[in-house]
Amino acid sequence: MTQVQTETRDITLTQALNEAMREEMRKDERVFIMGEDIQSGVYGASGGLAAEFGPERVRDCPLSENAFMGAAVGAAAVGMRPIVESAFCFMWVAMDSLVSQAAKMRYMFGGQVNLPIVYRASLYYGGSMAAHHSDRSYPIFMHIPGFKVVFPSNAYDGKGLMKTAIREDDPVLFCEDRTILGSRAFVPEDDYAIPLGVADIKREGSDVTIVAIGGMVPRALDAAETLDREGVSAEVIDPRSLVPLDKQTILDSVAKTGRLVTVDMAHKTCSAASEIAAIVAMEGFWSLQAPVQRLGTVNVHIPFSTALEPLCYPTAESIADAARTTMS
Amino acid sequence: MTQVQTETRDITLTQALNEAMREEMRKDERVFIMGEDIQSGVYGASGGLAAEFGPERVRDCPLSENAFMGAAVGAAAVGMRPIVESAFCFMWVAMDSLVSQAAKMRYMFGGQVNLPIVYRASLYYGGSMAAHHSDRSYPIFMHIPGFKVVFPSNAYDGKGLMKTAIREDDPVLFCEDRTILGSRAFVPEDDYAIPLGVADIKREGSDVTIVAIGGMVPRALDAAETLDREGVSAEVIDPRSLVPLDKQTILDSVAKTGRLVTVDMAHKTCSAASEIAAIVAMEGFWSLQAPVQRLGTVNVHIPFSTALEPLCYPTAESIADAARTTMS
Amino acid sequence: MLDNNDLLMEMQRRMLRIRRFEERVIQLVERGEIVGAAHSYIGEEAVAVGACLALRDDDWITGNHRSHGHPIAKGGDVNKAMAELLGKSTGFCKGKGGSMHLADFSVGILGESGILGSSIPTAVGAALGSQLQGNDRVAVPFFGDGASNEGAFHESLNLAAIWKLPVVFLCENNQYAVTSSFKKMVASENISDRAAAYNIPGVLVDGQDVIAMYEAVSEAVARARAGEGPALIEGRTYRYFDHSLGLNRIVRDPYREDEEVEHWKQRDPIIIHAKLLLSQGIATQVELDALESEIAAQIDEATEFARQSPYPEPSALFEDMFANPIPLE
Amino acid sequence: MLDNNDLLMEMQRRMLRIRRFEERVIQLVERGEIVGAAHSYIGEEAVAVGACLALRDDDWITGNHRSHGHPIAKGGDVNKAMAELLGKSTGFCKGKGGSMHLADFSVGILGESGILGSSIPTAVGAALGSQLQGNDRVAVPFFGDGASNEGAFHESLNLAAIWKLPVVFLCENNQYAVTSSFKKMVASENISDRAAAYNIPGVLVDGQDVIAMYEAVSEAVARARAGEGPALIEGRTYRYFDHSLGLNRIVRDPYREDEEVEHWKQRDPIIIHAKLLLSQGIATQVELDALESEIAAQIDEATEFARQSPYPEPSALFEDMFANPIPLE
Ligand SMILES: Cc1ncc(C[n+]2csc(CCOP(=O)(O)OP(=O)(O)O)c2C)c(N)n1
Ligand SMILES: Cc1ncc(C[n+]2csc(CCOP(=O)(O)OP(=O)(O)O)c2C)c(N)n1
Ligand SMILES: [Mg+2]
Ligand SMILES: [Mg+2]
Repeated sequence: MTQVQTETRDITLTQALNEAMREEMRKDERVFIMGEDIQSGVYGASGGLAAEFGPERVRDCPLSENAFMGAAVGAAAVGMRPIVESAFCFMWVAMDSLVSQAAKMRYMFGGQVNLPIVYRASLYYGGSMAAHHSDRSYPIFMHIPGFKVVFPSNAYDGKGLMKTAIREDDPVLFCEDRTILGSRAFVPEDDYAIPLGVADIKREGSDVTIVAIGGMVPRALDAAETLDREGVSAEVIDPRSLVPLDKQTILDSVAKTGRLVTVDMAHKTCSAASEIAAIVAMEGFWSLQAPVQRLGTVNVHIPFSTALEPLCYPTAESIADAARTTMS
Repeated sequence: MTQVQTETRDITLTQALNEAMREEMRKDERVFIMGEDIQSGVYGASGGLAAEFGPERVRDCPLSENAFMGAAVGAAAVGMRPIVESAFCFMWVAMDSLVSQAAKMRYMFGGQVNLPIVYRASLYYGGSMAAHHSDRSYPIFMHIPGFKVVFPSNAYDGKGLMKTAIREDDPVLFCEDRTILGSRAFVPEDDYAIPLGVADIKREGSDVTIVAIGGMVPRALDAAETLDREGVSAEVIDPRSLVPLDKQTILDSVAKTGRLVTVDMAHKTCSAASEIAAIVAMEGFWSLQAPVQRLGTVNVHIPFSTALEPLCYPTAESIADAARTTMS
Repeated sequence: MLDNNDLLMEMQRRMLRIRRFEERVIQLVERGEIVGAAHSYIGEEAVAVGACLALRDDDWITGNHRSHGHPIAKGGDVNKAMAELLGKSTGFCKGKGGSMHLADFSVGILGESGILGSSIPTAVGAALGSQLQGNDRVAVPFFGDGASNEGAFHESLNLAAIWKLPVVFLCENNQYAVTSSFKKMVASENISDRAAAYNIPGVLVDGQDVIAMYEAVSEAVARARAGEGPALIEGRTYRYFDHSLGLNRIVRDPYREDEEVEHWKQRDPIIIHAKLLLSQGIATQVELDALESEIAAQIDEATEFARQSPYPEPSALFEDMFANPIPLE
Repeated sequence: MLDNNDLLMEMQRRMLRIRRFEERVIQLVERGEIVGAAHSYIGEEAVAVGACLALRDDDWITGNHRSHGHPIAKGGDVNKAMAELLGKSTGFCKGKGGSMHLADFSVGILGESGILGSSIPTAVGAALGSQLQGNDRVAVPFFGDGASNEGAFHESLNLAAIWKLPVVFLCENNQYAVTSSFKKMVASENISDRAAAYNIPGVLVDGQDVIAMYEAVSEAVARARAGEGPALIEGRTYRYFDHSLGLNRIVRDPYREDEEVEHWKQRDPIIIHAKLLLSQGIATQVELDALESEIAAQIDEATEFARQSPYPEPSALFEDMFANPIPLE
């Protein structure tokens, strides 16, 4: 990924996701998008697709998330490949369609049906959106069997992972983190897909392993810079998909460094960071030379005030501190 | 708790919960129950209450969980103390009222309102109820800030914890595990309340700490018996409430034993067992002499066939095995 | 009135097949050969049969927890149905689904949901598929009076209505949700009245009259195929047994009068239709008796098939979660 | 026609207070003093004011994301409202709620929900509280045309109807949900038509006519207090600005015609009511000008109050989660 800096064609994560959807929709007419106000592209990544593919394949839906997220299941069951645009905060009203149908159907019917659905879930945290609009609940979809959970941290991964998600024959929960949607990276014009379950080492290091997710990755990389200046060599791992999770890359890194910091923007308790900490405590125990450090969002709902919200999330500084703790 | 064996008045967990609700409803007329078919007491613990308190305070609700679980929030906000009877599998359709309202309201409104609500959530796993009716999703409610999560493992704790839950001025998710609802224990007739956040050591031991939840507690105690015959002394800890969680009792035990097995009937990933493993890997690391063992339900949905379902959950045998692993 | 004799006989055949199947299920539950929850469809046969015979094989249906009748009415394999109820590997779902999750995608049965209202959006999505694929396959979700109080009902009817999707919403109003009368729980007098909120036809039908069901659904299906959008049909019917088999053991207070139960048993759909077949000279008693033995043999065979079939192997536990499998623990 | 002059003047006062408050909010958003999402209520003032003036102080309301107008109409403190929008500790919610979560329980405002439909069941529950407590306090949930497509709408209306709860469901049909016209998204012609599905009165009201709103809501409130159950009122109105302030920057395609916007601005509720006050001789131009300056002063004071107020202390982060606190990390 170091070429990102050097290459020319830098586009944003939003543009990369848009490009991936556009290319896949051109290739496969079974692919269509459902969501709210997506024809006008209010929320970004679907922008302009209606102009090319029309209102049938880029469908504005009424505010009936449980029905249209459930309709995606039925459409997939009869051979379509729906993409659903939404956000974690709007999925509570649709949990039954997501859990009872999308996640359970294939298994409970003995594998009679494939459900190629991409549920695109935005995370609006960090923008003074307050408690109702700042949900980051992907650990819930890790806990519930049946979803593949994908979380890109940059535009390059975004395009490749979105293509894989659209081609996948299983329900995929695709996380879109608004804190990095505008960040740019080199994205080739050509067609490439990034497999699920393959973590990416964003930065190599030998003293401490930092596993960071989505928008936490750039913060972890900043922390690694700071640590570097202090003579601490941090390895930064981006799982890229949480289901399936590339345990081995994490365990190999910890075997090398002996130290682990897990960073998550979800609430700490029962988070992805907790899960990764648990896995290493089980399977990487003998490599560990210091207590695991788990960072996550504090266990309160997201307050509106700019005086409070920034205190909720891990920062480059708190990540660096956690790494220092593992070193002492 | 050893007196349980010796004493006379043994009643089931279902009867104990019924008794606690009855006594609290007699004492406080703001307490009322909402649920489906509770007047006929189809699902147990509310049985007979309608006869004493009438259909206004023991209200049969239509199959509109999102509305009545949300109505509980509004009723609590204006001074009532609702108890809602339901099950985890039926809460997906009501997640928005549970998360967006019950869990978030107090904080997002700056503490203007108290929400004394008990959401009673049955777990029907283990009875060939298949994928839709076997949910055990309490870790989700640990992840979402705003609920106190209570999980009794026997009739004695059940009565005392239910009384605390009803008197609590915050939303409580009260787990009712059908695999143990019929189990009997000594339950005093007198009024007693068990505080939240106080774990109970169900069996003392010195070699390995087994933290088990709800219906896993009797299995852990059976495992401890087996281990005892093998000369392994297991300490069995029942957290009784998962939010708040009595970390200290667990950490103290691990400080003594140096070994940890966490047992959960929820799916393994991002489970309560994962969280407890992570906490010990962070805060009890230096006490650990062996890798943590995390047991939970396998990451598939619950199959109907009796040939498959029993393979899903931790058993006394698998718990004993995990303990043996920590010893070797 | 309908003058297709084969069809009229087929109605009787499928209703009888459901009835005898369900009677066998009761025995197997009492014997402990069927475990878990089983919800009897006895008394409601005309609703599923009338509706499904108005459909093509390539049309779609979804069902609910009380759904042994729907797959049989749609032409699902009785052997596989019985095997599924016994948790055998030869069942529709390889024993993973059981009574509340029968599904046979090969004959358009997109599956049953134990969670109320949950499979209504699924059917709407199948109909959306028809619209996007440019075919005229219709989707029929079956659900109860109780389920019509779920939010999914409202959202689905509105969605199907604004998109003019080929859906025939079929509410089986057996007048109770467990112990709760729909008269207490549903604000409108009839559930079909709710169609007004979506500008679609709402039809109340005698659910004990298989021909009436067939005709009402046929009309709605014709509209749907013609691209004129969805309809809501309420089949007013009755279940003879308790909500789920064995539940009477724990339901303390009676929630319906014996007279009421008796009254409805007098309107048994199978007897009504048999009388019609005889009176119209469409079938002789001899032919009806032959039908009885034909069905009896089928049910015996299904039971044998199910009993002889193997249980799933332990290795099946981790199969079928994903089309593209991942490591599972 | 209504002949209570004080009330007619109070209508103007509250509508004007909302209008000027919202105009100030626009300035503060442009200046970056208000961050996050802010949804302007300008154009819809008559709905909230007509409805809230038909209520007692001890009645309940709940709101949605577009809810600066509701608390002001209900008599909430403008200073605290503005302070909340600026994230200050003196706000209604100590700065924790912000624009989409204003709430003032002291005057019956049970709070606003950014999640559509989410606060409708809350209002139903407050009304259930009235019924259980034996008082006659009414609850009014405000929600939009778009939110009426959420399942919570259906479940709540049915629940309130079968239990005869004192709820007046108030749908503010400003005809769009973000960029989506209700004509495309709602299957019925009017949202008030949906009342038929619940056997309750459904009334379509000119939402630009504050007196019409007042009278329609008063009638529904009277029924509710008398124990005759809920009603659904649709206030047909219009928002002058984009869905949320600043959204026009990203909404690419125009979703409504300038003519339409102009047409509705011609029916401005404040101008209509001012004309009436003058023509009926209820107020002179001088008095209306005095009202203007009274309001202007209030808004200036509120802005000053908000600006001068301190931000919450970091220690506030972990406060207010629970009535009975537990250790939080
Ligand atoms: C969302 C949800 N809530 C509650 C239940 C429990 N439950 C199972 S069947 C049933 C009654 C359903 O009544 P109805 O829809 O009329 O169907 P019927 O059983 O009468 O055929 C209930 C309450 C459930 N399965 N799903
Ligand atoms: C459940 C849910 N889905 C989507 C959204 C995003 N959203 C916020 S406001 C809005 C439009 C609401 O339209 P309407 O109910 O008519 O209210 P209006 O904005 O017109 O006042 C949408 C889609 C949300 N807040 N909640
Ligand atoms: Mg019914
Ligand atoms: Mg609107």
